Amino acid sequence: MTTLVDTKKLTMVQAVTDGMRVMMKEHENVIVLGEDVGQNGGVFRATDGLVTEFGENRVIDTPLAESGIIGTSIGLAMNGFKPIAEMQFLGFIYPAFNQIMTHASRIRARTLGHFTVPMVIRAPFGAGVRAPEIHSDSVEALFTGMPGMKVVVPSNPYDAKGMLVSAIEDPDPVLFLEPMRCYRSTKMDVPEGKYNVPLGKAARLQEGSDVTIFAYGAMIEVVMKAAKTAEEKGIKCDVIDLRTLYPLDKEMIAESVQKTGRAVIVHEAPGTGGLGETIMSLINDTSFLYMKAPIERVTGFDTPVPMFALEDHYLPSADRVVQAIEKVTQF
Amino acid sequence: MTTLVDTKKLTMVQAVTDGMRVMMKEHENVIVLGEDVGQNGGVFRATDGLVTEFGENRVIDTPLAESGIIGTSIGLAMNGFKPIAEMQFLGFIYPAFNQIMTHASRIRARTLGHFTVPMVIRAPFGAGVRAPEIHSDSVEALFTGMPGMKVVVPSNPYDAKGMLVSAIEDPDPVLFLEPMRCYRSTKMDVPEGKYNVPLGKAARLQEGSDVTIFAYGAMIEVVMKAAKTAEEKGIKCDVIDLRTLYPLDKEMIAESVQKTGRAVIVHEAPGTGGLGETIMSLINDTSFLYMKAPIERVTGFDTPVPMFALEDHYLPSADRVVQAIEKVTQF
Amino acid sequence: MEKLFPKMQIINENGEWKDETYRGEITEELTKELYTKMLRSRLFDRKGVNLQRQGRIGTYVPFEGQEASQIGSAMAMGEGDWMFPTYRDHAATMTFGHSLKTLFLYWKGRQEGCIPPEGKNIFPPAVPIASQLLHATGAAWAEKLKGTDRASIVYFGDGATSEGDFHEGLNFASVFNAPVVFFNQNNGFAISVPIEKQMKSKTIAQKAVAYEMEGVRLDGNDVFAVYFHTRTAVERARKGEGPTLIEAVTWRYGAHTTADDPSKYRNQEESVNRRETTDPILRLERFMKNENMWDEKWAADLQESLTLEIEAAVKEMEEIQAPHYNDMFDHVFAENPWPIESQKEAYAHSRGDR
Amino acid sequence: MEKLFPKMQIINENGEWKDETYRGEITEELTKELYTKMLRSRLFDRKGVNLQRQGRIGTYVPFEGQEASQIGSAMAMGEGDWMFPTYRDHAATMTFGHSLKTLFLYWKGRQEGCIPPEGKNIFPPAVPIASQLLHATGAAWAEKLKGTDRASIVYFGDGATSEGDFHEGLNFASVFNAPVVFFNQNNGFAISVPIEKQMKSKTIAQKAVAYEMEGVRLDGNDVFAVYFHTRTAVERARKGEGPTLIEAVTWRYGAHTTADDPSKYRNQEESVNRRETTDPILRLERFMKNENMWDEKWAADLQESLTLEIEAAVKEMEEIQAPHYNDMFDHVFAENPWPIESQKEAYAHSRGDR
Ligand SMILES: Cc1ncc(C[n+]2csc(CCOP(=O)(O)OP(=O)(O)O)c2C)c(N)n1
Ligand SMILES: Cc1ncc(C[n+]2csc(CCOP(=O)(O)OP(=O)(O)O)c2C)c(N)n1
Ligand SMILES: [Mg+2]
Ligand SMILES: [Mg+2]
Repeated sequence: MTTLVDTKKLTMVQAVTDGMRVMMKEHENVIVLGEDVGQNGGVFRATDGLVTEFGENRVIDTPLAESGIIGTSIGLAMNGFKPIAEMQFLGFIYPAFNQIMTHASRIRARTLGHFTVPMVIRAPFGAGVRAPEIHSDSVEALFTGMPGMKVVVPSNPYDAKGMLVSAIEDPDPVLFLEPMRCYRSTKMDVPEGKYNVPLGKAARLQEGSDVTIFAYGAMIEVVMKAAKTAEEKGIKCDVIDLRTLYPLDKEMIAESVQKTGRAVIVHEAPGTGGLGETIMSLINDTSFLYMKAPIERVTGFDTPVPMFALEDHYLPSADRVVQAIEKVTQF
Repeated sequence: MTTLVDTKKLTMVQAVTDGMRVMMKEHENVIVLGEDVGQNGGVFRATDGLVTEFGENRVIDTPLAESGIIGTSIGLAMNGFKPIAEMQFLGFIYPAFNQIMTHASRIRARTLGHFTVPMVIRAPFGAGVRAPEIHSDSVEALFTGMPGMKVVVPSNPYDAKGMLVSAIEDPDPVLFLEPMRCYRSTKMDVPEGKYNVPLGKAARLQEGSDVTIFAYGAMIEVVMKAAKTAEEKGIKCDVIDLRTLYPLDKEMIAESVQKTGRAVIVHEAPGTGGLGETIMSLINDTSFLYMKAPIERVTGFDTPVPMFALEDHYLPSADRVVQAIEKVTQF
Repeated sequence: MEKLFPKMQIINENGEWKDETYRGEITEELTKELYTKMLRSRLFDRKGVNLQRQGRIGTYVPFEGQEASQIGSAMAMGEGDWMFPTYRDHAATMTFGHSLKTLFLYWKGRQEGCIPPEGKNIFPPAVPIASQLLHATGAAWAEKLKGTDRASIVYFGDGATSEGDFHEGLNFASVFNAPVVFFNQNNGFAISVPIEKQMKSKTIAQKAVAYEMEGVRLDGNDVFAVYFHTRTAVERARKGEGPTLIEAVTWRYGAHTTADDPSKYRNQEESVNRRETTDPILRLERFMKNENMWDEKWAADLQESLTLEIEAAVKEMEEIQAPHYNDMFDHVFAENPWPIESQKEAYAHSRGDR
Repeated sequence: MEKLFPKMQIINENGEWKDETYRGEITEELTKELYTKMLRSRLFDRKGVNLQRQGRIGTYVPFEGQEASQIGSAMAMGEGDWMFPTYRDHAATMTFGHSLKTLFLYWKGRQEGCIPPEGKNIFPPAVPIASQLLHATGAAWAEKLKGTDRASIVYFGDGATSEGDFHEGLNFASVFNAPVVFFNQNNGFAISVPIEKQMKSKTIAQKAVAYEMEGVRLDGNDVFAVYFHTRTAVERARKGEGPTLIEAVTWRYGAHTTADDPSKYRNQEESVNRRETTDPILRLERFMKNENMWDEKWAADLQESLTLEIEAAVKEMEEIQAPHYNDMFDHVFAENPWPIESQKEAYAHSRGDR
């Protein structure tokens, strides 16, 4: 069976806008709030045109205060609204940390489900675009380890829209991370109207039997390039785009490493405390006997993201990934 | 050679006070600030008597604002002082998260060493004392994964004082976590005057060849009990008190698991994103071929710490640890 | 500033009229209702302290002395409005409809203590100081967006004014003209820290100036002043005239919590004196006597029936079944994701429960 | 409030006297110094925008239009005082002693751009909005504890007043009587958000009331008003008379950053008009002409020599060696802990560097 759907060629940031638009049309209670999201359409134009289409009561420029944005969103969410709160950059979510950690993520548990906080927090993140200090932080692990939060990261326009729709439909708080490096890097056919890419499901981007590569967001491009080089050297990579970072897709992760017996994990966040460790522990718990080599990680370092003159050194490169692939296969 | 030192029997909280007193006597620039640390001596009496001894300019009751406490401490620290900032409970550090994440931990790196932030953040933490909501959080992993921060957790009075002295002497920000459950659980001979327990070094509490148990803080008591039960069943445990959580004592961890080939990690923080994962990755990186069984973790769950009617269920128990020990040895 | 924001009273410490604006509304019925509610909460509070001493509940947070502030303000709220209390505001929440049993359960460490009765919009107590001001603003803003005339009231202490969230809450409310009443109970202390160390400003009400907001300072031990001035603020909110910051000047007689020892940081004689002079319940009793509303028999009967009510609540609290550990697992998300589900299973297994 | 906090001027837009208090001090020398510094910073700023357009530096944050605010205030500070700028305050920091080369390096993504000249207490720009107010308070408090008479000045925008740290910074400073000047540049916008959406208050100065602090509102394009009133605030701070909140009302002509397009959210004609009317440099030129201090040749020579200075700084900036990646590893702690050391080695190894 084939179904015909109308599609448009969109960049990731346009797909994000489209996801919000579709959901705002369908649900009156979906509102967007944040710094500069109104007339300006967001500093990356992710909310471009929304205020014109939906008005100032649904697309709201807030004062410059992240705790205020998240804290009032909590009040809005548990009183009938579905706020999509934008953090201008993930590096500016820290002032809101208390509200997310002690309230957004806990209210359902605290009240045994009586009050809930169905909201989406959107935030551009990651290095590689020569942004100023603090703008390039990759701190997804602060939230994957926070009970009560879901964390997702699309790596392409199609997933971005479909996962944003799912995030908005989710009854619980979802942190929706948007890799800045992917915002305009490619265009892709994106269906018009509503469709879902489910949360909690990874995607296998390439089938291979020698080694599994785990990555997400902006690192997908890097690992795909590395996988190609590896292929040329005769190493076949199973490449998995994790997409949802909490909860991880346990089945696909375990199934893949049980097939390959080898894994390379790539992320730009610092090694210590990064998501790589969570994946390693999952592999330990599910696939110990299958592993033929220690897992390799290619990650950012245990240092702050340096200013951009050095950021290419900080970021995992295809070269480093290839070396890691070789290391695990030659073990 | 034997040296005679005068000692006093102190609880952990008294040892903490003594550590501050000794350092404040020795260094005029050491100051203490926080909520209720003055006349009241802190809600746990950790600063008891200090304001009387050192005056209101060195033991300072601040307004009720954690970002304010840490933010001004940063200014004080890089202008000649050594602030010991108390967070009343670790669960109230979140409002200060931005200041710690974007400033305290980064100023040295940002300025290539020109400005530094030598400060200690003290915070009681952990569950098991029937405290109200949020008071029992165990979120050390937020800081072990934060580039630029050291994180330490003593489990007994002797270490508490010696490590606090080392933390105060450290030229960089140190998060000094005090397990509430240990505050008054035992008394111990603690030397008068100054002595150091070095940061970055774990302690082997018990020698054993069958399995390594890693724990810290309030979990030490739990794992020692479990190790005893295991011993009765003929299983010999190498018990390691990690003490410093960043940087971990790589040598001792690797050496021990290379000897035993088996590990059980115990902490009360949620499993996902917990320090257990960091230890697992260290073992993967150093000791893959030595491991005879998957590593087991006994941790808090991926849930908020429940209110105290349920907290005994949440906390790792000696029983659960024994089961984990049996699981890894019977693998 | 103290002149710009005078501490308003309707009756003074001796129960005498200071402001007769609302005289027509201050009927015997209303007066007795307020008295009843204040006495009820005081007896509840004393019970709470006792239960803690006996180890029947955990740490308890007493509010004795602050009854007029909490009850006068809660009485000003209507059905469908929202209330955001702190850990010290049981008098407010019980006035607004919380059950005594539930309040005790909270201090017994039971998650059920966070759940309001059906239809009552009472949020669980905010533990992180000042964080709730933003929730109240958000909930009120939601009502405005929905086009209802419902409002929020949020409680917080003098210490809470130092937190960033206090500032952000008031600013958001003023910018979005959210129908919220910021009800500050200035009891002079944040645990051990006296207000002089908390702020240099002589009043809390003056902080409203920063937000071009209405600021009101009143005698928080005068239940009439609290009730009528809060009602005015709520009416303004309902009419779209914006939020109000109310500073109710009061005092807690006892410890910050049952784990606190106030003699470490203040002379408790002040509390003893205040019981004789500025006590909110005694003041109302004096007023009732002055106005010939007092009846010893009525008061004695009341005391008895309230005591029975509270004892019944204690019984209910103590008879409730032990919680099941699944409560800890099953409400983090709408549906358990696999890590929680597998932890839950492993835990059950470790106990031999399956 | 606008009456309580009038926008103070010393000279008006036409360069005419409005307040002659400081007439004796407004010498030709001082005037020319101020003019020189303003022109220097404007030329620097335009160079910055151009360098970004040519891809020779990264995103740049222009401040054109705000020169009087930054320079007047920085001139009021003394040797040994502390300065806490934002990303937009190069005119202030270069006036206080930062080198032009270092400022350019910052925007070239070089860590060296965060380091002030030896002996100059200039903090690197705060990127998280309002966070620096607390550092300034802490540093000033440290001076007070040490018993010096040094003070801090901290810069921040109208948008920054919404953050919790603004509030906590002012409150701590007022409670501890820290010698700090909170210097707000109210340029009417936080990126695209106009001040009317940022706050309901008509002035920023009135926010000082919340802290029982001195609040001053002034014309931020009048360099004399800025200089003398800031000097007064600094003097008060040095004498232990406490902190001051200064609101300097100004305007940025251009984009928020070179990545911003102001036409998305405001009519840029306003900026064009303001260049003719309220411009701080033009105003000083008019004043100098009125006062017979103006000399075309002097102005032309000045323009030329400043241009040369700036070109030299660009050259220096561009000639600096590429940074070594070890810079990223070696300054996180005083000594590298093993995870960093092993990552550093592995990275070197991966590049074949060892
Ligand atoms: C963010 C945060 N920091 C610290 C605490 C610990 N704490 C609990 S109550 C309290 C004092 C509160 O004082 P105030 O706001 O005056 O309210 P009161 O207790 O007097 O009613 C403190 C510091 C907390 N609960 N939350
Ligand atoms: C905590 C935080 N949130 C958001 C940002 C993104 N941001 C950078 S500048 C800016 C606007 C600042 O406006 P204002 O304080 O008026 O200063 P101006 O830029 O006008 O000088 C914003 C929102 C940030 N840097 N930090
Ligand atoms: Mg109080
Ligand atoms: Mg501005």
